[in-house]
Amino acid sequence: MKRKNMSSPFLASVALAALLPVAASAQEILILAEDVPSGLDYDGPSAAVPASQQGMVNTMEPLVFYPKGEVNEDGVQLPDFSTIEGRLAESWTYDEETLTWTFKLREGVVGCGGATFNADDVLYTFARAKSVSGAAPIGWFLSNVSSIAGFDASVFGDDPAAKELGDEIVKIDDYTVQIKQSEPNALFLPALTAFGLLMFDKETMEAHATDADPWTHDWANATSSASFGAYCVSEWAKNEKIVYTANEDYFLGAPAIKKVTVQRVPQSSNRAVVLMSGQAQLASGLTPREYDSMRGRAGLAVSGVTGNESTFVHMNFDVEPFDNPKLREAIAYAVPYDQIIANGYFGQAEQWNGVVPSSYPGYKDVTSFTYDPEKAKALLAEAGYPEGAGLEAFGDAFQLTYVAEKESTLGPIVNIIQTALRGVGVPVTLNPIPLSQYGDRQLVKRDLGFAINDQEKPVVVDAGYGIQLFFVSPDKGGLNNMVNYSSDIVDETWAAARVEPDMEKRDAMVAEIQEQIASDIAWLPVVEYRTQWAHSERLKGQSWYADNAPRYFDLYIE
Amino acid sequence: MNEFADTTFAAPKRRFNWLFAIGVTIVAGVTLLALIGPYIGPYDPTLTTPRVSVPPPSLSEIPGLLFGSFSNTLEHPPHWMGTDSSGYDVFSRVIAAPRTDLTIALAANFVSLGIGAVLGLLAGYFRNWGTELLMRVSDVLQSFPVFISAMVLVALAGRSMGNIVLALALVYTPIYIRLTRAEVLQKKVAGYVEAARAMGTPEIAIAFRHVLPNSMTPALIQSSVTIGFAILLTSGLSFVGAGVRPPTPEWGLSISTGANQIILGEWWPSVFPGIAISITVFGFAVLGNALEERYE
Amino acid sequence: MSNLEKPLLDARDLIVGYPSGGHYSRPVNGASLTIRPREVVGLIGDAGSGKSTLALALMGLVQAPGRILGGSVEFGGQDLTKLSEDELRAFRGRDISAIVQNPRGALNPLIRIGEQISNAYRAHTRATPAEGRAKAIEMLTMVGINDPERRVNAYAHELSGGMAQRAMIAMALAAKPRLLIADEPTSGLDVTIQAQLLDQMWQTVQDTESAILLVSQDLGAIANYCDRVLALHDGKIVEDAPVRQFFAMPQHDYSKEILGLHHAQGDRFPEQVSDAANDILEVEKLRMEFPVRNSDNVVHAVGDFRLNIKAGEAVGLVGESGSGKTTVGRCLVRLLDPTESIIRFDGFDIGSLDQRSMRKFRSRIQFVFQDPFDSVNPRWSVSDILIEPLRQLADMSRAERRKRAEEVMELVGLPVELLERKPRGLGAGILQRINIARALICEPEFLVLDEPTSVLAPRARNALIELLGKLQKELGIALLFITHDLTTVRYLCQRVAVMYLGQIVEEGSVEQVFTAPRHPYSQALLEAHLFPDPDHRRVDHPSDSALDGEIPSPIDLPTGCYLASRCPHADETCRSIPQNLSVLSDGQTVRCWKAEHEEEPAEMAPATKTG
Amino acid sequence: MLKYVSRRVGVGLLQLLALTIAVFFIIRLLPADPVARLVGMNASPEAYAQAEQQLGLHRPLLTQLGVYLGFDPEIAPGLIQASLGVSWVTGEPVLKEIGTFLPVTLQLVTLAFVFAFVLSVPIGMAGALNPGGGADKGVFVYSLFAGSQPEFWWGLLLIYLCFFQWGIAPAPLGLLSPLTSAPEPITGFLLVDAVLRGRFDVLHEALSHLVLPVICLSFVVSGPIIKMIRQNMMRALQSDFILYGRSIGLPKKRIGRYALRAAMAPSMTIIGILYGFMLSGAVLIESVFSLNGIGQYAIRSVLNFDYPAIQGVVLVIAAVSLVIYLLLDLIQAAIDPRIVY
Repeated sequence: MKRKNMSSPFLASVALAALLPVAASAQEILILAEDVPSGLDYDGPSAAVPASQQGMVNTMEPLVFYPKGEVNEDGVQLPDFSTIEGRLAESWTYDEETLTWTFKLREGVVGCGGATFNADDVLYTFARAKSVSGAAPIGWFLSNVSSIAGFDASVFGDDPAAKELGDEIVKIDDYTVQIKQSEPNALFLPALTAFGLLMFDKETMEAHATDADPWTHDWANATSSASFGAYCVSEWAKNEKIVYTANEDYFLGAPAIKKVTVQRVPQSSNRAVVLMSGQAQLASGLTPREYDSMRGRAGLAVSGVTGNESTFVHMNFDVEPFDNPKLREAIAYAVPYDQIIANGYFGQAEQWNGVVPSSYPGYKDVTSFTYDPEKAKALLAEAGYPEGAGLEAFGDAFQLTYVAEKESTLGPIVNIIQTALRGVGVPVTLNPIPLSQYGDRQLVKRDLGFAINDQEKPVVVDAGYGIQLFFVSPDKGGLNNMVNYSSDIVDETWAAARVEPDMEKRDAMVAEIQEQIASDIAWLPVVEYRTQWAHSERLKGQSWYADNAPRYFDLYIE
Repeated sequence: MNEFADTTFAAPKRRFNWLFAIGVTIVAGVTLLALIGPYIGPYDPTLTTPRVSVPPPSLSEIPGLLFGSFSNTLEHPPHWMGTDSSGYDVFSRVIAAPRTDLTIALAANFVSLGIGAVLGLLAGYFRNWGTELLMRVSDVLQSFPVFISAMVLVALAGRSMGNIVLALALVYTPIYIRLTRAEVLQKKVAGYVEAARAMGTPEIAIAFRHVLPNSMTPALIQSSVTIGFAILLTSGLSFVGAGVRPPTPEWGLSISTGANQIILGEWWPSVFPGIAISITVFGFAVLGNALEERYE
Repeated sequence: MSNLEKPLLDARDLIVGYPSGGHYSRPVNGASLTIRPREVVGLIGDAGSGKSTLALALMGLVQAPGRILGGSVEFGGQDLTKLSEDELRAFRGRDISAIVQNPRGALNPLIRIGEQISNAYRAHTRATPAEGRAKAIEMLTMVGINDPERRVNAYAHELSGGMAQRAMIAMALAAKPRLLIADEPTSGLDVTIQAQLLDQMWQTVQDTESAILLVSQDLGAIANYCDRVLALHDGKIVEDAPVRQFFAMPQHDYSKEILGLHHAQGDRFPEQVSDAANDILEVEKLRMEFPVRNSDNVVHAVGDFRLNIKAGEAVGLVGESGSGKTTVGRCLVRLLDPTESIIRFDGFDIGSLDQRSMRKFRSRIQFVFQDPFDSVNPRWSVSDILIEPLRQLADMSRAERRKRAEEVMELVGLPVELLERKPRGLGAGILQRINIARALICEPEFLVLDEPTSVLAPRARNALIELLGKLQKELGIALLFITHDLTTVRYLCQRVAVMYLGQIVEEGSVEQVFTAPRHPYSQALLEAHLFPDPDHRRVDHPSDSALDGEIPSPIDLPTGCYLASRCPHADETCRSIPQNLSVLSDGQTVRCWKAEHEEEPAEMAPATKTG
Repeated sequence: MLKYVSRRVGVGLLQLLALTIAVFFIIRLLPADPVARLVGMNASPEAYAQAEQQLGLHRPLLTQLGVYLGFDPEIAPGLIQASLGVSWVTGEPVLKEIGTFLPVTLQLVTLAFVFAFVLSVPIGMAGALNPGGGADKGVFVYSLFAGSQPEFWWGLLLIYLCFFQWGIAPAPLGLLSPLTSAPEPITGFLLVDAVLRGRFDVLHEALSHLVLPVICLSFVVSGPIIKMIRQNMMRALQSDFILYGRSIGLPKKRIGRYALRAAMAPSMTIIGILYGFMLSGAVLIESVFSLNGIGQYAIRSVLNFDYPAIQGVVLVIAAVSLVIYLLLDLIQAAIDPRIVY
């Protein structure tokens, strides 16, 4: 059986090669993805979709970004999160007194539309963000969390003036821009690296504006983006494929790969098959099992990095009986971590002992749960439910919810957890729901009682941002506190840390917060799994970034 | 003789008796599994084992495993059909699934049969603007794409057997309305109806006591086919993610979770439940046909 | 007709079997018969006796899975049972052809009849399609279809039953066969049409010099058209006699039985009830119109209907299909709500009662339906069927109901054991008795019978009519007997009313109407009626009072006399002046101003005499 | 005839209107609202309100319905203006999106139907000509078996065998290999467009990708078609007019033609129902073979709570079904002169 399996894909690929045109020349690659961008406007309706973000980061350019760091054991180039370098901004200065940043912009940067980058583009980008004219105001949001003056909730009021750019961002000359903060906030530069504040090409954008749509949302959502990135959109069929061609004028040099085609192949197994057939050069979003079966296959390579992806169990403090700390702890000891790593991730994961990604600045190891059913039973008895007696009353609460679209990845994991928890007496059932519904219940209704989540990746690379995002009370600035966790210690310490200009002090406070979160088991961290992608062996220059989108610019064919 | 010579009055009545026997056997077997299936498998169909993606034993291994399982010398009971990517024993799930599939199919069938028969009776017996409206509504229902309605329902109220039954009933009720109505239209002009009227029987009593029982035959025959198709639809719904919740043992769900692996050569989690569906639905189709030949 | 001529067809010991449960059932079991050239032979037998099977087998046709198990059919020197299917095919249509009952089902519904006739013709000749079409027109003309150029383009469903049957005769005779097998060719047709059609068939066959095997249950048709009669019983030909001999001196028990009623009655008419008897039913006015779907028009099913029935009196209501007689029956028992009516039952106007108030009359007025199979709920036991009216209408205990059910079973001559049976498998005669028993169970005073004998085989029909006669005498019930069968009316009823297009055109005692019909329509009806009397064969006495054409549409009624378009005596007055029902001096009523003025019974052959 | 068609179309439009209104309200009962998907990680109440306004969900329900139906063209064009609205996921007009997805499904289902029909007619007839014979038994069992198969499972099985084991089929990746550029659409039907544009390489490729899915669908749909043809043919052969045709010596061929024609007329209704059912059931095969058909679009729309897209899909599928029912009724009337409108 095994032997046959090894040989037949080869046969298949031979047959395919005969049937279909040979895939790619040295200058072109085909990437298989779950989806292609639905829009290239980060304030548009599709900004929350990773596929759309991938399109944005490859065609648009930030002011600043992380420099290259080390190369990991898979040969993947990692960023150095400890510092930030200039991209469209050449350099900058910060005046602590006036909380003002002065950016010196790079000259001679030419975008896909032929325009040259200058201060007007920066002003346009922020003005557009402040107009909150799009469906989902991400630009405003990032500016807001990094405390840029004027980017507050008043933009949503009726006063049109509040939506216009004031003196917080001013053009000093064509290549100098000043941005003012309302308070000290260490998130400022990290936020500028994120996809939601990439720079627009004003000239091209305005050329496609209409009276009904002065900020060119429709065009950016339907036709192309306009910026100064490494690639330009040359063909785009939504739900099908998008083709990028290299921006030969890219300021970091002409990309090695001249044409990148991203094809939508919704089923992961199909992506795997085509990659194995040699037609495509890169596939992402496969299941751990598929990566595992591809590892070591001739001509293919799987690259991975323990980046910022993790899986955790979500227990809602507002839902009985998860308000019982002993029960939370019992569950923590009833999860078979090693089995999940082995059978769910095929070894491509490590137990997670923290509450923010371990690669982020400010991370601290704070937990050390083990799989110990006896201890779990003892804790369950302490919690008042010996052998699980009395938990049947909470049948609905114990529906372990997960995203149905991720069945092939999460299925084995939830099944393992379900079996293990039932083994100690917790009456778990499974409840796969569509992603949209999951998102609604997690973000808006916040009524998910018991869930498994593997999709939370703080977009700003900072432990403190992760904390503010997930653990701070909503009324204290918490943004996505899905488990309704509320701790005065966390809230107060973060309030101080957020505006603390001294990074050392800030780090100490952030560590203290993590300790507190861990002791409350706000989340039950399970594993950090490797972000993986499979590719042709000849496709080199693999790199990883916090947004988990590949940068085509880094790639080249050997 | 030429082939037309003996075709004229060809109703081959009870000619497929052996086929009828096969149908009855399959249906009886599935019904039996629905009763005891979840308890007789070597593993709990809803609990994982630590062994994932184990292929089924090869033919040469089977005798040894059989001997081993009878003499209790094995480490663990054999996985006759392998295990899936979560570590479930495929065999235990395949034989436990009829409980789910058949329950849904029977419930959907009888809910729609009950509603469809009564509405069909009313629509056929009392023809007025109200029943005309009823028929138009039923037309609209019938043109409603089943998978979309099921998915919307599931999104409305979550994945549960009840919702699947409801979605299927929505599909089948118009069929039963039509069937019953057509029959009622024929039967309501029958002599015994007029006779009952001539002796002063109230209309509603005529409708329910005379017309309905005599109009049920086509619908009852259709039932067998419907039950089979309900199993197909249930599994199809699982396949698009609108079916029962895991880890409920259900054939379509097993196929669907195995579908991702089939392309990597891991065929067993999908193939075995597929065979089970194939045989079961065939059994119901055969039985339905036999009934049709007998009573029409 | 000479008996010395060599037989055209000679069948010997023919056996046809159908496999059932491991052996063969044999509807035809050793039948032997001969047919000579230009001879018209009648084949009579009960429904299901195998008449049709035998007729088909004579052409080498057996409905699968049946087979010819033995015997021979010699035709033109060849044994048809030995021929291959292809050789047989050439025989059929060219040498032996057939027409069957239900002509509209036997014609291809999807193809124009001209093309069908042409196909039939071209199957046996090398004719081109154009020649085929010409032949079709010629044949349609020959069978008496008006406007054949237009009719060749008609589809079967566009033709009336009689017209379709003519088209089929045209098809069957297109290739000039020497023998025509006519299997119940007129069943389901109205008497006037039936007579026209049989006349035409007889004439056409005479012209083409073919022989006919006329398969029929209708003694009248046999008596009037056949030279010789064969009786089929138990799969064998039990009697083979010239027609007069058959009717006068039947030899076999079976033949005697089917001729029994015919012999028992003789010339007597039923006795009139006493004039002193009260009118149990007085219909002063009855009009019934049905709306036409998707149109403002109405069907005038019944207009200006008046009739009185005395207690204990049996009145026959006769007319062709479409005359409205069934509608009248249904209005009287309020199965239909009349458009306008004054119907007094025992003095109460029941014509306008709502259904609830009508209930208290239900036990006194009952109805017996035409189709015995259809009028009992097949899922109920006979007992449940019988006591249903008691449940609805009487306040009785279970035991009382059971006792009453047993009484009526006895009354209609059925064994009480049948009470536990379900209707499935019971014969039409038994079921019709059950229907009558159910109608009688509440002891009604008035009974409407809607063609109760029309689906029964001759023997069962005779028995049922005798039963009805007996019940009427013993129980003194008033009957309205709706039928198109004049023979039965003559036997059973004291008075008769003739309907045409929703009106009564003549009404009087049976004796008056049958011996001296005044209205031209009654005359034509009686004239067309095939009384089983071989001494006064229609083919020997061409008649002049036949009606032309077919019944006008009840949607668009004529202004004057409704019969004017078909009546041989009609003139301008008839066409313009509506006719009223007038009472003549002898109590007879008639709706014809000419008849009224003449006051003399029209002359008529004594058609009712027996042989 | 014309009156009948216009009446049918009129009733159909009313039904579609009722359907639209029903769907409109039903999807608004969904427990999750689509706004969350838009606001993503930023769930501040202000942003939520902003997104809600963007989708027009802040308006009263009846106003939304009015906008959808097209009574407020100043706000946005609606049904009356032949617009199905704009997808909330992609921002594209729903009509345009359906225009690209629907032809894929129609093409697949139609091909499968034609293929199944061409095969089924002779097979069904072969069974009917010799009832109870060996061939008939085979045909009959086949029809019952094929009609009760899970087509998506057969799709998987065929992929496993033909692609994985034997390598004789292309990867199940839609109609074209990812690197082939599709011809500029004219009709939206790829096969037709390929011919019109003279792109026979594309035609060949699309056909080779369609082989397995078409086989799967035809296999499943051939069951009921064969069963129906066989049954109708038998019924026709048993009918009085065939017996009568034989009794007047019509040739075998003529009898066969009479019977076939009589068998076809009543088959049309069932074909229509089957086609409609396939249309909404094709989603399974589409997802097995990654064909971007209307079923995939429907699933995506439901999963994303894309209200305009859900409404559009339901409306369009129902409309297509109604049109097909009408067409087949007209064909039936053309075959059978007894049916007059």
